[in-house]
Amino acid sequence: MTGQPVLSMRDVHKNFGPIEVLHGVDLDLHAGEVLALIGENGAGKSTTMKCLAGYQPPSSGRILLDGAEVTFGSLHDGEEAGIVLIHQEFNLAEQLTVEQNIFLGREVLKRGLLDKAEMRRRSRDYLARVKCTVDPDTPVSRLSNSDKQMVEIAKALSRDARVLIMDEPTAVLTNAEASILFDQVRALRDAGTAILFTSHKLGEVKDIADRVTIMRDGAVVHSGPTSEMTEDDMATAMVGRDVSDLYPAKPGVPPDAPVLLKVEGLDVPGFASDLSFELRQGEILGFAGLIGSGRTEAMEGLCGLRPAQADRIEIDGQAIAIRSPSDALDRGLCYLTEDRKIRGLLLDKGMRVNLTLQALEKFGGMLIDRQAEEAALTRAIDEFDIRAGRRDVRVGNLSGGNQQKLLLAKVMQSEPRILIADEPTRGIDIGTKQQIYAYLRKLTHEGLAIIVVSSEMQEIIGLADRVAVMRRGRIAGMLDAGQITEDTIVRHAMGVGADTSGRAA
Amino acid sequence: QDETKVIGVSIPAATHGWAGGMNFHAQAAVERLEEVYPQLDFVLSTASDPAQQVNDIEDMLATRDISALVVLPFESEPLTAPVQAVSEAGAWVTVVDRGLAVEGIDDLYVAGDNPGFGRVAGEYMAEKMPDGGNIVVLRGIPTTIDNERVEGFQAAIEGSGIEIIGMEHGNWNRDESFNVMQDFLSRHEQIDAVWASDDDMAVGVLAAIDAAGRDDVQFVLGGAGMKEMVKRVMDGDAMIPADVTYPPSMIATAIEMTAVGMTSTTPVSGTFTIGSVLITPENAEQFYYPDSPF
Amino acid sequence: MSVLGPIIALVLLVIMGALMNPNFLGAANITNVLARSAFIGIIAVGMTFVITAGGLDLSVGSMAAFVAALMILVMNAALPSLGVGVPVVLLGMLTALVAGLLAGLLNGFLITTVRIEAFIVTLGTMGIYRSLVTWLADGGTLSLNFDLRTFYRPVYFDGIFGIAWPIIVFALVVIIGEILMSKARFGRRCAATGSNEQVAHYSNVDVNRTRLLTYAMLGMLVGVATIMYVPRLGSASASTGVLWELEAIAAVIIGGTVLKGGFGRVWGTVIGVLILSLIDNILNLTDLVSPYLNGAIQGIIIILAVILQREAKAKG
Amino acid sequence: MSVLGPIIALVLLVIMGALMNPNFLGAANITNVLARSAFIGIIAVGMTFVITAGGLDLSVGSMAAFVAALMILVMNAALPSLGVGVPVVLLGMLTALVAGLLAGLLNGFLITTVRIEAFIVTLGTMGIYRSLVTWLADGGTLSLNFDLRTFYRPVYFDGIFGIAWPIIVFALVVIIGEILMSKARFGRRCAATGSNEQVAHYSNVDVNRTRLLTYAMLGMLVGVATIMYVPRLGSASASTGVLWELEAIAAVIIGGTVLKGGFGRVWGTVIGVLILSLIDNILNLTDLVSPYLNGAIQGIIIILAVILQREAKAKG
Ligand SMILES: Nc1ncnc2c1ncn2[C@@H]1O[C@H](COP(=O)(O)OP(=O)(O)OP(=O)(O)O)[C@@H](O)[C@H]1O
Ligand SMILES: Nc1ncnc2c1ncn2[C@@H]1O[C@H](COP(=O)(O)OP(=O)(O)OP(=O)(O)O)[C@@H](O)[C@H]1O
Ligand SMILES: [Mg+2]
Ligand SMILES: [Mg+2]
Repeated sequence: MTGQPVLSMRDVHKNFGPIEVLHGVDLDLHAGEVLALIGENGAGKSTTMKCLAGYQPPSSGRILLDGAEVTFGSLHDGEEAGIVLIHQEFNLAEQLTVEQNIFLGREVLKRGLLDKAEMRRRSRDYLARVKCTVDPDTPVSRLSNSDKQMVEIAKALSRDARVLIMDEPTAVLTNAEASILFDQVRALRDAGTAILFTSHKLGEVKDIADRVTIMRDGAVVHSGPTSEMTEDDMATAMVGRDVSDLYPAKPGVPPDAPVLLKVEGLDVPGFASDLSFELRQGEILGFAGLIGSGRTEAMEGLCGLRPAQADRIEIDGQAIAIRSPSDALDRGLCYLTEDRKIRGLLLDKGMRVNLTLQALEKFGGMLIDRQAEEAALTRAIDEFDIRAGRRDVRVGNLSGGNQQKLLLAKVMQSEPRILIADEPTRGIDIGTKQQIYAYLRKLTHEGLAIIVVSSEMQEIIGLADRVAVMRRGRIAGMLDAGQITEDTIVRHAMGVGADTSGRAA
Repeated sequence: QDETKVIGVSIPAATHGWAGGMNFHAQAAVERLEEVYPQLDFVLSTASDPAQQVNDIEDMLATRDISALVVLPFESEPLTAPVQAVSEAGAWVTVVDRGLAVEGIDDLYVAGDNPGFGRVAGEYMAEKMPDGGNIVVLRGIPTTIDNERVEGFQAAIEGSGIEIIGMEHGNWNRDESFNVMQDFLSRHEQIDAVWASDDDMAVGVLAAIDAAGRDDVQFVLGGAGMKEMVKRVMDGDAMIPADVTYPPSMIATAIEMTAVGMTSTTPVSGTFTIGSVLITPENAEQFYYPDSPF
Repeated sequence: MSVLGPIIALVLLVIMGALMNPNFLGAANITNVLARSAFIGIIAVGMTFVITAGGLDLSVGSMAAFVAALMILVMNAALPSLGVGVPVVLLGMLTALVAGLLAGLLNGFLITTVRIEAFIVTLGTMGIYRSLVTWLADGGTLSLNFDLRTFYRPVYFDGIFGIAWPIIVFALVVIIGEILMSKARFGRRCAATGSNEQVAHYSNVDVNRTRLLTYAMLGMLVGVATIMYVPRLGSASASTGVLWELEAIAAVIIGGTVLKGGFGRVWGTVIGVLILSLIDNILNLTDLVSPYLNGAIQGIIIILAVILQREAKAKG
Repeated sequence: MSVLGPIIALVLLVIMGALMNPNFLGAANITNVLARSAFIGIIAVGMTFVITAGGLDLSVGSMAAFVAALMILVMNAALPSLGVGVPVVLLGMLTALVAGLLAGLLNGFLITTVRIEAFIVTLGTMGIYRSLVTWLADGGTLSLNFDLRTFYRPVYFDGIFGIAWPIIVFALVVIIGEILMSKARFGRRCAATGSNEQVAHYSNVDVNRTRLLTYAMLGMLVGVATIMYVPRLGSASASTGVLWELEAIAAVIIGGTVLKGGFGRVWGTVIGVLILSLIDNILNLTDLVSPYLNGAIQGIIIILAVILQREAKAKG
């Protein structure tokens, strides 16, 4: 690597109250280079990035821009210096439109008034660069998560950054979308932009990053060229142990296992229609499909979270009607949302309140048994390895992955017999992923039945006993154990019959 | 005369006891007169602030073609110009209670006497407490009316040895007067009498005195002639030995005179002052209207 | 939000009062202030739940007037058949509770089921109740039959162990409210609803039901407040309860509840109510300033009380 | 939020009015209604920005009274030296604008810099201005010198091309407001601030400055409204502008702006204001009901107007 770094940090410490989360971090970003920052959940990656971009002042240490020390008095200074950060959590104003968000804070004017036509045109351009087709006039609240992420990226592109920092940009993207993003990243890199990103998908890191920096517990433990490390090396360096066998063994579901859930003709108006499937005790059924294929809405409809009808729904062989989430919960049917920030957690509250909210009946009678709650929290922290600085931390201040673990713990409080987990490992580090997969498999041994909705192909393949592939709101194929391969899944998802080999229409 | 004439009546809304009584009398008069004079139509509107009253009057002029307006101005100043406009449009104008800021707009003025109201009350106090004493005063909503009354009262007790040891706004409201009186009682060891300046406020004051179990207060003087208070005067209640009139029925008088003016050739213009008189056990009977809501 | 803030403001006010007037700390004055805080206080406890769950209710003042009017009408009407005695008073109390409950349910229904902005619904019902009272009272004042009033009076003025009934009832409402808010499921669900409606929905909280319950509860507490209010002066008119809604909301917010919902505390509200009552009381006990300026002093103290909270928070 | 909703409600009201009274659509009545809507309307335009940016202002009514009082005092005081004429009127207008601006800045400062809840700040200043007016007027009414009033009157009652001045000014304010809201940077930044303060901050929007500006602008518009108001009534008292704040907020929300911030539309507010004015006007056109029930009719129509929006939205 040649020349002096564009942006670097030296011996940066960061405290939140009495707790220090960064212990002297050094980092260098070079022009025309992609640096990956990886590490376990809560290692301090997001915090490092925020310090670099001027969103949070370091408690001590120096930030150097072109070799000269800078103190970012405000975000504006960071932006002026050409540093752009895409946050791990969405940073879009929900009520505003896509175009309004992209140009927020730097609107284009013509004769003192907004030049909406121009901004719309440019929004469309930026979106086109990431192959996103949403209309710039759509309010962001109506976008799917992946579209939101693409809008974030378009927004960052519009900034013409010298330094582009992306905090887990691909967590909500499919592989296809991620590769579109990486095309842009390469183009930017070749144009001389310095790029820093994090990801828990080590394959991507291997693919795109020139160098990799590994953090553990708020300190850098390794830094070097990507070419010198395998994915397993990275995982081992992050977690401190070997994680090569990521997925647990599939023992297979006995054919006489009782059917726990039977769905016939489920319709979720506008999103999914005519879904029928069965779920057996001890089974993990994967739901694959492209983003926007309606998996989430179908599951929400099934669990009474949004309007839906069905010809017949049976649990334990008994026909039931599910009109509200509590109808579902009463039967032991529980849904883990894919969207932890908007639908999953009360970010202003603490962990205890979040943990027990869904299953309050289980904690005391009319009055809540505080002791039982605390005990449950202790258990959850232990079982799901939630790393929070303090027990009473505001959940919004937890690291993204730890929020996800808390969400999982929260759902498990209601002791479901049928668990529908939508993108259960979004933002989770590889070590914890392994634990969560093992945990899900353990649940099936205990007699649960599980549906896993996931956009991560490897996860579906590695975990599921059977796979339903959805396309445009319908089940396009149901794959048995022997048929689960990347190829068949993709073909069903794209609308190409499993036995033909033509291209997608 | 075969043509129907419209008489507009614009009064403040019933936001306190006296205004409530006035509203009642206005409606009763309108109902009664509509029967008596089939050729008359009435428009009654109530306003909760001066600006709204101006709106009402504008609407009457623009859409109801009123031939006469009976108005009890919320405040004199803001209503002067709009009422003048009505008069200039050729309609008959009757002003009630509060005079306008400019002379000569009204064809008929049925006047209450606010300074007189305070004076009568003050004179009674002075007479009842020849050796002077400590009194507290509850004032109404801060308005010119209230100022005139209080000034009249203060002028009348001047030199009588009566000292006002506390004065707060009870805003012509029972609850607020109750609170204010409770606090006056906590604050002052010896209160000889209370000028509540209004019968609604007197109700609150009496309840507070009662609850405190204090016997230093010899009497409470209200005002306006609320039927319950008149009754107590009539019955010789020592706490309410007298009352001062300020009859809300003056609005009815005004409406009726206007109606007569509209339908006959009887001359009704001029100024009729409805003075404030002292109600005592001797004359209470003639002020007692058990059917009125006030 | 600081725990100490509102308490400090309250203590400062008490000290100020005590310095200005020796009778301030007398039993009589304390009883007066507490008893008259009871109406707004009871209502403000209900308002705490409504606001915590992300709602608002502007109609409580006129609702109180309306409930009081109904109560008086019913009691007067039943008097000939029931005679002066406990039954007629109980009937009146029942009327107040049921009327309050229904009025609260109406607000809640329009807000949760018809889905109209709470501000608009309660602004509307505020106008409706207020003018119904004027109409019921024919513009004047509705008064309880005199004998009945004498019989009912002790409910405001008497008490047990020297503590007046309104204070006892207020204390009970506060204790139950505090438990509901901080220890019971209901409070948790209110806070979740106000904090993030979607998350609450996905966490099996029946958001509409929770909101509806807060309005119903507030309505019923308006009924309770009215039960205490009517025996005091035995009357109701269009001027009853004017601006109670603003006072109640102000008390809730001074107490540290967040106006946009998601966090509420009942004990804070109580302190807010006491602060507001004490300001009035102190202003009446002294004549520092022209009474015309009372409103200004109130305004300044309210703002200062909240600044004090911020400071205490910044330090604490 | 539907585009058609509030318009439908308005059209229905107009049809109702026209059916009830033939003079309803006459030039005189239309001029009256529009001209008197101007005060609340001008204020409500400013309120739209405040609410869109996530704020609230309860003080505008008493601020208007206070500004009017100051304006009258200044003009009366300057009269002897300046004489009746344009200079004195201009001085008065300047006073109103400056006083309004300062009052707005004070609110904004306390809210954005001292960081006190907007509800509390403006409740406080509401009390403060209201009682300052009472004090300035010595409990009574402050009146503009009579000659001066005659000279100033045309500012309310005359106009050009047969359109009254208040209507012209109102229209200008609305046009500028609409452009600011939907075509200028400022409107976007208000919406972003109200939608998600943190996102706005991260996107380089100076959240505090944006908020402060909305309050300052509202204050100045209160000044503008007062300039139109004083020539109409020529006086100010404690009862000037009572409840204007509620009316302005109601108009904003009826017009489709979201009370919790993030979305606002100025033209909607105009329709809201007109709906509210028309309700009053129509109640005066007929005598369908006892005037005691006016408030109830108003309340019902406000709720219905908003329900209508929901329905139109559900369909559209
Ligand atoms: N504002 C804050 N207040 C208190 N603690 C914080 C705050 N922000 C972050 N933390 C703590 O700092 C630690 C590091 O968090 P950070 O978000 O940097 O982790 P991360 O490496 O990005 O993890 P993940 O992979 O889960 O996103 C965590 O323990 C987190 O709880
Ligand atoms: N709140 C919403 N309002 C309107 N449309 C929405 C909303 N949320 C999502 N959609 C749209 O619904 C469609 C399906 O949503 P979604 O992307 O969640 O499906 P999915 O199959 O679950 O995919 P994934 O879970 O991988 O994102 C998408 O076209 C999306 O744009
Ligand atoms: Mg992170
Ligand atoms: Mg999904």
